[in-house]
Amino acid sequence: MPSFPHSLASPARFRRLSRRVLPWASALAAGLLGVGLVWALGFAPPDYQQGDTVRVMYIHVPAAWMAMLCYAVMAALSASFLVWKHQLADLAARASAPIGACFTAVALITGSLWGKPTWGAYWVWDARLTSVLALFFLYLGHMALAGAFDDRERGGRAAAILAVVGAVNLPIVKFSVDWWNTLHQPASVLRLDGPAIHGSMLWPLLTMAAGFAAFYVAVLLVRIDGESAARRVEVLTRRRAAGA
Amino acid sequence: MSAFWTLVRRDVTLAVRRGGEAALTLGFFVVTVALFPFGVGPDPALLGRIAAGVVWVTALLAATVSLDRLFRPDLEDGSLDLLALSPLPLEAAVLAKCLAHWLVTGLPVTLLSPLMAAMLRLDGAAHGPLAVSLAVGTPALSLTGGIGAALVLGARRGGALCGLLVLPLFIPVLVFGVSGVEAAQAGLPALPHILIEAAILVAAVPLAAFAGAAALRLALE
Amino acid sequence: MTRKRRRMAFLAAGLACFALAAALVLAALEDKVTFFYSPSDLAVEPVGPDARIRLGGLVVEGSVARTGDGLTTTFELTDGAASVPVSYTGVLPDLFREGQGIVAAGRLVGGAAGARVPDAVFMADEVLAKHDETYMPPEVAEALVEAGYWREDPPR
Amino acid sequence: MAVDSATAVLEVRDLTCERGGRRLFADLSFALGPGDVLVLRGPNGSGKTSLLRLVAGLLAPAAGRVRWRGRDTRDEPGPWRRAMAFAGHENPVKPALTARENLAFWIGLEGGASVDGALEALGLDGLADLPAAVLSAGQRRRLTLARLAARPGGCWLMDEPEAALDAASAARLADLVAAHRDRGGVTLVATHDGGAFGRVRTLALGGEP
Repeated sequence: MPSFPHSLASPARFRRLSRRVLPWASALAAGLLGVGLVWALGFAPPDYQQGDTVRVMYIHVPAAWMAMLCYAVMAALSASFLVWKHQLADLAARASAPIGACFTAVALITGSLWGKPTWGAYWVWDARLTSVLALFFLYLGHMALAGAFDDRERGGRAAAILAVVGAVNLPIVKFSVDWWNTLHQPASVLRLDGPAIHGSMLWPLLTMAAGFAAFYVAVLLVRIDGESAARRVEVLTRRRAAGA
Repeated sequence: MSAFWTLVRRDVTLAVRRGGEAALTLGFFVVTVALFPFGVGPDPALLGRIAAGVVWVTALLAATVSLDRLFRPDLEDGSLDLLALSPLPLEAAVLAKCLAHWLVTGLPVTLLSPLMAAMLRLDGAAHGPLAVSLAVGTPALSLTGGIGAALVLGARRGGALCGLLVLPLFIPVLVFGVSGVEAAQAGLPALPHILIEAAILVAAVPLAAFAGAAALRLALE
Repeated sequence: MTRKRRRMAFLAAGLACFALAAALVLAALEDKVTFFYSPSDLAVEPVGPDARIRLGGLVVEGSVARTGDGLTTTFELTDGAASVPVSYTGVLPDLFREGQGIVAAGRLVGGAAGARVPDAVFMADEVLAKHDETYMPPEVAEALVEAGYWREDPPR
Repeated sequence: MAVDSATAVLEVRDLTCERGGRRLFADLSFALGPGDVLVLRGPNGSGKTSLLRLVAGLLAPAAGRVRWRGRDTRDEPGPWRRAMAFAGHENPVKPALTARENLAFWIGLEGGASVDGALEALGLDGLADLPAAVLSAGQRRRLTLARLAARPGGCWLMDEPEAALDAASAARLADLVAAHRDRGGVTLVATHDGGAFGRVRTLALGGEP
């Protein structure tokens, strides 16, 4: 009878933990997003230049932050999976990819809706927009590669290599607005000499960002659970084939 | 070092003997470029404006179509096992194979680009920058392409998947390759753009070596 | 060579490559890679009459005028050192105001290559408004201007 | 097994192999001295090919080590790779190259003795300048094995070498192995026909007695 070392134990322990954290993360996400939306759309002041159009920012900016954060998390998990071969890292990296792709899509769509009234164009091929589009394609490639192998483990490792290689795009996305004189504005919040955004707009923005982050954690936990279930199905199927 | 060149020479020989792979790539490149005047009309001003982009995108596609053959035949006939076991580090073997890929795709495309540029009525002053940008950029395509080709070994529908993985990684090379030529067309120096392309090329060497070798080891398991 | 030693050697070679790449990028950025030209660039560097370029700068106060049909707008674009007259037919973005930074794409017409002729006009086919990274409510902007801290006039 | 660590050339200790979450074998140990031939036997899927690939260094073991002349083959692959020759299931033969070019490429890459001698050892000297595309399956198999002939005295790892070989070629292979063991070479071979190699030791995998 073949044995299956460390294939089931660790995800099971994680599942117990995640069941405890999930309700809190979900409640936090719902609360923060609810408060943040009302605050941003109802009470935050219009911008001195852009007027009410600026309210797109409260969705666009957190989504763009999460798009990058998700990829950074995914790349870090992938690197640790390649080095230490920890199953949970693989599950979490796989679970992260579609969420990150959604955040990137939201950032791109809201960005183009914001670009039309302020810049005068839905889409411009400047360095920031182009590198974020590449980020979106990287997410899609990661998801396609992870699912393209008959052996899940192998797909996970190939996708992990891709995620680590693709991480070179992250600094390009972040610093494109500083390195090149782009149409996209430079950073307003994450800059060395303090935010260039008034407190009455910064706080609702940060609330929304925290809500997005909590939402990410909640969805990630649910998705890891799903990935781990899919993995167990495969292990059991193999065990049956081996036993027969 | 001699093992490295032995591998390069074998891959180039194979590509040349296998129905002239270099000639096929070149044919693909020339025919595709020649399709554009039919598609967008023969207006010289329009063609001249899009020439750099057309030549670059076509060169990129020419590099992509042959990527699937970079490692797959070696995997299928067991050559990859022996490459991984030979005293030559697998990282170096990946670089050798990417170099051979460039010699039969990127290099001929670069050499032929002035002719294509003339066909598309590109401004004469931009011919040199176009050739230089291709000479610096196409090796980077072969290297990043090598990563994609190694990653999809053993995957279902590997060929189509390889394109999906590799094309977003090609975007920076394409952007700076074309922007250098456009700068030259506008009478500005192309050098800064070429330097960034060179930076991408230099960074792609270790990236392709490590990621490519890791992907090949995965495919051999 | 043991595996660990070889790994260290590879790592060192890889890092050297990345350092060289970074040096090349820095060398390239010395010669700014621009998304658009400034009016001073046009005064110094020749631009062919056929080249479609992007021109960036601030809209000169009091220079905006609409022609008879109401669709064509003319204005001056400046970067402080030089200015270029621009003509554009079409709908302008919300953020287009006097004093605002914009990017116009189009061709320089009437200017010989290299030498700026006074009657050269930049015929724009696209006008994009570039906004900066500052966000604040209108009252705050007004207060800043009154206190003398703010560089631009608030919108009216 | 019989050979102790002092005289062992190739030493395998506590090797455990897992493939796709399944354990193929565990805590496998053996040691081979100069001239030893170890025949691997076992039903399909018992791990013969995996063991060969593990020893070669193509697979990472779940546990255990492989030592060549006292040195760990994973920590210090250099000496092992220069001494070892691997012949797997497939024939790494490129149809577009001639038989001589195929062999010369591998010898150029891996190092080894003369190309002509190796071709002659497997009776391929008359076919040397034909493109490999026209060779029969058995001839291609011989071309693959010629690589081993070019690396005498080291460790040969062979996965079903007799596949597609006719009786005469199989006898030639047996002679080759005999000459190899006379020079103090070590051989690991997965085969259903171990009798051809004279006095051998046998390792049964997959619970076979």
